[in-house]
Amino acid sequence: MEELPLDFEIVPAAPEREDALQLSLDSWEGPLDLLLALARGQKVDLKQISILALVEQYLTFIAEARELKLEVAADYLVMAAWLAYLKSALLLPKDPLEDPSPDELALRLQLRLQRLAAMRDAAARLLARDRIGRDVFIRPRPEGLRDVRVRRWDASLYDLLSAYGQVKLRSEPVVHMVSRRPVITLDAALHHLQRMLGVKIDWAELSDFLPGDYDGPLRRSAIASSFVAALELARQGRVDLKQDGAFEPLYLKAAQA
Amino acid sequence: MIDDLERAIEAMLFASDEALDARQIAGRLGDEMTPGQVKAIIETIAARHAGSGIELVERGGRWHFQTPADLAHLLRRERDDPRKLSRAAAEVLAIIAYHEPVSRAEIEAIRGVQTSKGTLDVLMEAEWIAPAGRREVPGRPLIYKTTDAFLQHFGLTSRKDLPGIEDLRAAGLLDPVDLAFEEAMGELDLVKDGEEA
Amino acid sequence: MIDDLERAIEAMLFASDEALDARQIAGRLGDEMTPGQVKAIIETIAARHAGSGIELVERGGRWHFQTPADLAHLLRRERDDPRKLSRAAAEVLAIIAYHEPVSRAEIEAIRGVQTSKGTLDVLMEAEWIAPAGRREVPGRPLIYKTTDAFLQHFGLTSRKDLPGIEDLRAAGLLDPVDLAFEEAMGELDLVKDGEEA
Repeated sequence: MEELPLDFEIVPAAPEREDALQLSLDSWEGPLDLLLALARGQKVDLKQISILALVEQYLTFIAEARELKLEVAADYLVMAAWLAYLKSALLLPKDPLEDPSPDELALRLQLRLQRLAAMRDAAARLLARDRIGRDVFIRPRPEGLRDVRVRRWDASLYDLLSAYGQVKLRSEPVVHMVSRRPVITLDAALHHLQRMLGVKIDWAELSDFLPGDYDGPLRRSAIASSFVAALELARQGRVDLKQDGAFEPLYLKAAQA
Repeated sequence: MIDDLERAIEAMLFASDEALDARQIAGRLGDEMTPGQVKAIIETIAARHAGSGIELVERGGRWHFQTPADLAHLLRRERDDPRKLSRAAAEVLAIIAYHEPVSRAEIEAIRGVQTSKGTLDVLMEAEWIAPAGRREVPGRPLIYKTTDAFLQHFGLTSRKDLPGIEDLRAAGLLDPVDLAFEEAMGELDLVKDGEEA
Repeated sequence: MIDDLERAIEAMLFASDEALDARQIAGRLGDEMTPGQVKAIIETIAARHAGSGIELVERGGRWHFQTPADLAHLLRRERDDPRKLSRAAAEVLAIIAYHEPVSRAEIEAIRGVQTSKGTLDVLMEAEWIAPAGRREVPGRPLIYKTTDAFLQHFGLTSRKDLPGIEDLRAAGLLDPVDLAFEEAMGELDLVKDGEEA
């Protein structure tokens, strides 16, 4: 493939001479990368590459690196072991029962190298494109398109008035008002009792003099008012009262003139 | 066909993060150009863009590209963001409306709770209240009143349209039924006020 | 005389701090414009600027103004230092762009080496790649794709513009090794069958 400018570190060429070994293994992105660099050194299309020659190169390279006491990472050694196996398998008479066959393993390795090479070239061509900030330029400080959010407060008259109502309610002193309950007043009882005394001659129970025919609380109010009225009339000397004992019925009749 | 020098100057003006004068441009071109020659080219560029959506304008001898002022509305779009007025703000607004002009201390005395500055700010932002001078008492506190915008928003002709206390009572707005609930809400508002402040 | 709509669209594209697509522009104009109509006008604007010092370019369906590449030498300055990519990052980016969407394991299968977390981070930080969901295989690995910002930065109209992508696809070099292997073996088998017959 066509050589393209790279803006990253150039891939080291295959080590054809001793001094190439000065390179540290850090220059490669793993064993596959090193294999690709060596393969490119064969200067033929990856499709025509001799896998056997490539294996030889790799094994030699690793061996020399170790002689020079370079750190050789484990994955490079694993690859070396696998390639050593592949080499012997390729060199031995073919065993038709062996699966996968060494030829198939070699083909897979070749396919992998082709794919890595394709992506390596693609990366170089990508980085060589007209890039923003290097080859083409955009406006450094555009005004920008802005969406300005304008807050709009919302409240109804009801919200306002009910809020005020609650403020008033909170701030006014709390007044307890007892609602007006229906009662029989003392005046009414007095009036009624005087009228009844003119009719009844003999002793009669207080309950016979109650105004109206009430039940419940109103009857109790009538009893209380009539009792107080009876006491008042007795004080004026207009009625006689008698009771046989505590909590016994109260009797009354008009006083004898 | 636009000539190379014109293209180059146009691109420089476009890509520069500050306005450029003719001397700076001549310097960058590195040719034997006088600022006068550069200026002539700049004017050609400006004329080419005249009436388009991009303008080349001069400010104090420096040139830069910008968008025409009459298109500003397209570049800065305003959007409504409706917000419901908080309970606390509604109370403060009502107090100002019923008692105006009124100071913050007076509002607090009526509400019986502290009022954050943020609440008054919200009402001013809504343009429903405005400062109405200062109370001539020690400390000369600011006093507030409602605005015409307030009357408009709430559909009132004047402040006299606001119902009296008896009307509120008749309408059930002074009903204590919700008191406990409202008090609970009032506390929530207080918490919010605190957060706003 | 440039018409108002054309001016408006030109100003928007010029003022925007990101590339705009036809839909965004139609939305902002608020008129009854279809993206198709907007596109036609954008193309008129692009044609008007062609050959000048400012070009309107399409990247992934979005448009922005930029300077022509041939003027880079005049505009490039010391401070302009585009993100320097490590070789690993450049390779990972290319693999994602040409194979997307692709998982980390698939990237590693091609490179034959583990990808450090930092490499993907650098590309994500540049906003050139983004997660694109998960592959529905055991382990549900995250998969990655390139972004519009990637197309913009590298001056690609669309992914079809990736250099050599059609040739790579035709050569089967974007297929996984397993698939390519099956095909290669299939061809060998065919040849063998032919020999046997």
